[in-house]
Amino acid sequence: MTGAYASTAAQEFLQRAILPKIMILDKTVAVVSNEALGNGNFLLTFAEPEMAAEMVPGQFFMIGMPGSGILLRRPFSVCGLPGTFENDSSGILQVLYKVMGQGTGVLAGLGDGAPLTVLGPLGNGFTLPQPGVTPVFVAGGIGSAPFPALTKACSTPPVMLYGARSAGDLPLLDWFRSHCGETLVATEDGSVGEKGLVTAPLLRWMEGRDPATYALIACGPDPMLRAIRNIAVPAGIRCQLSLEAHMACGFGVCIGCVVPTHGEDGEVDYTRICVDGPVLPAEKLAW
Amino acid sequence: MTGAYASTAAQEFLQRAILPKIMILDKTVAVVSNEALGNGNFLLTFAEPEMAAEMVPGQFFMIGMPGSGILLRRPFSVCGLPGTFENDSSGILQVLYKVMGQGTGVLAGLGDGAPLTVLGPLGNGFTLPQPGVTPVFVAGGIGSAPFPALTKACSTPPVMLYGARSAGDLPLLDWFRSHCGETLVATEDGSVGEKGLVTAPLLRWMEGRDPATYALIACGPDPMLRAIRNIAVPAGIRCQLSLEAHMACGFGVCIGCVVPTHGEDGEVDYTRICVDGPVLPAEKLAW
Amino acid sequence: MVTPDMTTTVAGIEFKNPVLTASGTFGYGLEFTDFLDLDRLGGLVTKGLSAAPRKGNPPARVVETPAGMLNAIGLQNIGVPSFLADKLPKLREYDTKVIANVFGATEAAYVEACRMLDGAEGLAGIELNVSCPNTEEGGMIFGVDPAALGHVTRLCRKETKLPLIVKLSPNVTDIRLMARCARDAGADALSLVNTFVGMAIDVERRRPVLANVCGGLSGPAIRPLAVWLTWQVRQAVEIPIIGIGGIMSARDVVEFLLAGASAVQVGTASFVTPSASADIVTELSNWLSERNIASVRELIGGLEVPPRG
Amino acid sequence: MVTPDMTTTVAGIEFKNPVLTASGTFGYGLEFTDFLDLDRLGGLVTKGLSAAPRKGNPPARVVETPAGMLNAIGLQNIGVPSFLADKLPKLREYDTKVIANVFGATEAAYVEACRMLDGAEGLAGIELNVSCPNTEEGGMIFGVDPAALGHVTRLCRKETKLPLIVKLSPNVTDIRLMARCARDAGADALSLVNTFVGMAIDVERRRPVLANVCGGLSGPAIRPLAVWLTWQVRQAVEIPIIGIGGIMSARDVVEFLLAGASAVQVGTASFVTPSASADIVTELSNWLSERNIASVRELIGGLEVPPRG
Ligand SMILES: Cc1cc2nc3c(=O)[nH]c(=O)nc-3n(C[C@H](O)[C@H](O)[C@H](O)COP(=O)(O)OP(=O)(O)OC[C@H]3O[C@@H](n4cnc5c(N)ncnc54)[C@H](O)[C@@H]3O)c2cc1C
Ligand SMILES: Cc1cc2nc3c(=O)[nH]c(=O)nc-3n(C[C@H](O)[C@H](O)[C@H](O)COP(=O)(O)OP(=O)(O)OC[C@H]3O[C@@H](n4cnc5c(N)ncnc54)[C@H](O)[C@@H]3O)c2cc1C
Ligand SMILES: Cc1cc2nc3c(=O)[nH]c(=O)nc-3n(C[C@H](O)[C@H](O)[C@H](O)COP(=O)(O)O)c2cc1C
Ligand SMILES: Cc1cc2nc3c(=O)[nH]c(=O)nc-3n(C[C@H](O)[C@H](O)[C@H](O)COP(=O)(O)O)c2cc1C
Ligand code: FES
Ligand code: FES
Repeated sequence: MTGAYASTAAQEFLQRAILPKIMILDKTVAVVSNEALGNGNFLLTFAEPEMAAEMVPGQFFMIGMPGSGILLRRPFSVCGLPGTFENDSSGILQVLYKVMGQGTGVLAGLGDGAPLTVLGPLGNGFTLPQPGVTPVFVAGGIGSAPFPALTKACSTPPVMLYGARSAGDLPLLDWFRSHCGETLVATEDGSVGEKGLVTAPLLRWMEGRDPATYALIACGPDPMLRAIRNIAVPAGIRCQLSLEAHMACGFGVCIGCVVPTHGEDGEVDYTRICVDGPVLPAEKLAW
Repeated sequence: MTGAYASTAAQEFLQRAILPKIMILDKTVAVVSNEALGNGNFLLTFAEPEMAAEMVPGQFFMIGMPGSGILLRRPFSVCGLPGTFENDSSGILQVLYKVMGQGTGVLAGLGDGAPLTVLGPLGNGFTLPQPGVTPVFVAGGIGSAPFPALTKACSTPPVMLYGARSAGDLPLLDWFRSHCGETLVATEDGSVGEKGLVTAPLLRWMEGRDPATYALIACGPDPMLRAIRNIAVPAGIRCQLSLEAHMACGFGVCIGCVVPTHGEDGEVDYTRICVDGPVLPAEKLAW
Repeated sequence: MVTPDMTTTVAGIEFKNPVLTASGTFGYGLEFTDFLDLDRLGGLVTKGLSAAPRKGNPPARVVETPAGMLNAIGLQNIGVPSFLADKLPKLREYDTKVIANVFGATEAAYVEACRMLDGAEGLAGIELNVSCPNTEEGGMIFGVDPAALGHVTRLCRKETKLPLIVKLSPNVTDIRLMARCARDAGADALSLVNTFVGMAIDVERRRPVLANVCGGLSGPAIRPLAVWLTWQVRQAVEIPIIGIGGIMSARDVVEFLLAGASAVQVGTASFVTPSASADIVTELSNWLSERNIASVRELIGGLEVPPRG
Repeated sequence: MVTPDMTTTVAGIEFKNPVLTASGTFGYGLEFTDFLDLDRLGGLVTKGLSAAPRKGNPPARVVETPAGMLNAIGLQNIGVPSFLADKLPKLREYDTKVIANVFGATEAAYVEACRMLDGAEGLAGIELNVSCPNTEEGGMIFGVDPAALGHVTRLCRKETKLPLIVKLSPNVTDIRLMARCARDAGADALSLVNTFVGMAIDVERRRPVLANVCGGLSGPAIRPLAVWLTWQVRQAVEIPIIGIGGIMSARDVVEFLLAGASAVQVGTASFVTPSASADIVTELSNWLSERNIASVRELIGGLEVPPRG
């Protein structure tokens, strides 16, 4: 059984991977808005119709801040595609980000009209669960970024399991509550939802359910992803993980952004998550 | 005769140098306005009452652009003191600058409200000619920057000799025409005023005049300053030059901003123009 | 406005312009076809190739530092046979010079890689990477020990009729000595510099950011150091130099040319802006026209050093 | 929130905190009284002093580069006698450790400067600058030749009872070798690094920007290189290290401490923000309190290197 589901996930994954390759665009855009959501979380909006037309949930951009003295661009998932937050036809795209260091610090200071260099679409994106299969999202803090666009793309209303350190780290909670089938919250300090890690409500939700009826899709800090992998893989549950790694290029040439995966020769391979990810089937990870 | 005037200038210079030392302030200010004057020339305005109260014409600031990735601050003369361009009591200060490279390029892109770090007052400033002595200004292009504040401080209306490559490089021409006793213009391409270098109208103006009745004050590119030094010093004309040099600190500690001067031992000395200048008597220079 | 002559010759290879891409920053070239026309480049240098494929270092492998980045990729590559079978045939369709960057853990491994590449159709030359700081076996010893450098160069020289470029490490007391050793051992040209060894620490976790502990520093931060080393090597040997280090614009290219380089390689800039190398070709051509400089070769070694005083 | 113990000891000198200012970037200290209270600093290191005053290099002497600057001041200084007569008496009024940075064109000149300084009231120690790249006679040979370094250190050691700190050059193939030579010759501590040799070219005038042709690179650009060298030297010798290179903030200080430095020097940052050194003291104290770290000494050499894989 384990094997069966695992290979289904891998198959779905491969199907996605052989889609015709879409051209990567490098554009200079202007900030349309850069809204502070509290606790260092921001929602950045810009317009790029050509990119918006090609992009799928789970893909990402490399965003540069010209004139800031920051050398490399920074990777950010697409959070909002046209229609995710508002219906418009001008190719509006959104990024949800949290201030972590120098690059995101500069980003947070940008006003409307400020120039950004944006490279995208990058990466593979999520494999949409088959109709009738319930998507179960597990998001840790800013790991919720790719889920709004994905929510809109799913044919079955998803279940959202949203965990974070504290209430302020759940910037999209209201949005998920009104757009998901069910939204379960856990915070480490108990300031909203149940107290503890998001894996607790996940395990309760899974209890007694047939793994064939749902699929896990998780994004968040590595320890959370590891915990979910350790739940999903032994139980044979389909599970996609959206990973992070330090990136220099974002389009496959620096070989900087690797994660260890199970190689065909049985040894560890290093897989570039900017082209073969950021979404990988949980069973591929050799952490 | 040469010796007599030269030593007068040196004496005046020394008097200035023993004024009580004023505290150097390091402040963060916001851009009040950053007006494009054409051809890469800009007039930058900010307010810093404490600095404005202490500053004298010919002194300068070191201006930093936080978050730009530019490491060192850049030196700029004070162009406008309170009352130079407008009468106000809020400690308004102006800098006239030209885009030359990376730092001034970033500066030109700053909008109202952008933060600047400003160190000042720095340097010695001009020695005001005695009442009755006509100040004769010689400015080359952006070298006109310190003269508006100085014009206002002079008791006798100055003569302005304003030279540049072309009409667009005379950003303050109208201002000088309405505030100086006389304004003579030379451009290399003849697009305004006479065609050629500013030294030509200067020599004509000097012809037959008693050197005791006027004093030269010049600011501009090094070749222009050299030419003026070569006119003034042999003729025993009082002459102050405002110099430029690459600076790291602006307050005397890096010893980076030196110019060669005649040392007491008869050999060449290296004098820091950020503390002992930027204004030096022409006869001190050992170029 | 003249249309400047952009051609330059290095190690007997005629390049249509002096802008090449640096090893490890341009993949195998084909990854860039979304961003630029490879025909616009003077040449491209492949990711470092070893006789057999390599998996490289564990992550994290890259981190940004002020005006630079550290990398410790660990020379992950597909190996010479895959390069010859899968990449080179496709690269032959482009009108640009392809140079294979080669390394080995031992002298024998260098020799083997060179032998496998010798005579490959569409390959313009070999660049020996004797200077990668990121693996215990990555050739660093060859890069800092003059005798070892001379010896491995001599052995590779025997294995191939292709033009041989030796890429020097900057992590030495006297790069002129290394340059002379490489020349005496038969190098047709030198490229410099590879990355400088550096380290970044995650102060919260009290650990090196890179799993490899140290990495190689590249990017604009190192440009003044690389320009100086280019000028130093120019004084020491007469064979052509390819200048590398922090080139982001045509102005930076000119700096290296004036210091004595006959061509340059663009590295980290291609990560920041994928089309950087081709953009720089255009910018350089314009820079020359605006100044009425008829040939880019006029700039090579054109630095004037005024007498002191 | 604890009030952290900021004291640290290097070469037997007890510093109230690990933040010193670097030679050549803090004048003789007194120039900074407009900007900060010297009593706040762990210590200050003077501009490089020679037995006799020196006039230095012609201009231009400084230029900015990406995240750094090049300088070729040429060791202009007032000479030891003027320092002792005019500066040290005023510095004695402050409660901070004053270290004299010393250089000479010859061994005899080093020895003479050390002898003149020995026993000076209010002087906490001597830092030997064996590594200035900017003058032909500025000691660079002592910085890159292990035997010369050992010899000049030994001679100076004999001339003074003051704690002796040897400041190493980064422009070497193996800094560990230099560290061992200095230690064996009697150095009580090492400071590192001095500037890296670099060059900038004015592409329009086709001339070096600096009259001296080359200069020393300092600032954030070199920090990853300096942190790595600190860690390398930490593995090689047991005597204390003072870390230097591109420190702009408390975070940067912690990087050097974790890599093995017992104290640090702030250099170029003082040009950018005159109060930088004192600001960093405050910031470091807060950084420690926020993390409940009782003593800054807990950080020294605290880097954990996880096993590979
Ligand atoms: C595919 C992908 C998608 C991402 N999507 C989002 C998103 O939608 N919203 C969001 O807030 N963040 C996202 N991140 C993480 C985001 O890229 C980092 O938080 C950001 O790069 C930090 O940059 P900084 O300069 O502020 O931090 P610093 O710590 O100053 O950065 C220093 C260096 O480390 C790298 N780095 C630091 N943290 C990370 C990290 N977690 N992942 C990768 N590199 C890192 C930076 O890119 C930079 O090179 C994503 C990362 C990846 C790989
Ligand atoms: C005392 C003083 C007063 C000045 N006043 C003015 C003024 O009022 N208006 C104005 O437009 N300019 C003035 N300048 C010149 C101005 O400082 C330079 O144009 C500016 O630093 C150029 O910086 P950048 O980054 O745009 O140029 P870049 O060429 O990119 O600068 C590179 C480096 O060279 C230095 N540099 C380049 N040109 C000069 C120069 N001419 N003088 C000194 N350093 C230079 C820069 O400071 C920087 O460190 C003054 C200079 C001095 C010394
Ligand atoms: C991610 C990365 C990988 C590299 N891999 C190689 C390599 O395989 N072989 C090699 O000779 N140089 C390699 N280099 C060095 C570059 O070719 C170049 O010498 C260096 O980056 C300096 O140039 P830059 O500052 O323009 O990047 C690599 C550099 C980077 C940043
Ligand atoms: C302008 C300038 C002058 C310097 N003069 C000296 C000196 O006289 N003696 C010395 O040992 N180091 C000198 N240094 C080197 C600094 O002390 C320090 O080692 C170097 O700048 C690296 O630190 P930083 O990156 O924090 O500036 C000088 C550095 C600069 C920038
Ligand atoms: S980020 Fe460069 S290969 Fe993935
Ligand atoms: S600019 Fe530093 S001493 Fe003048």
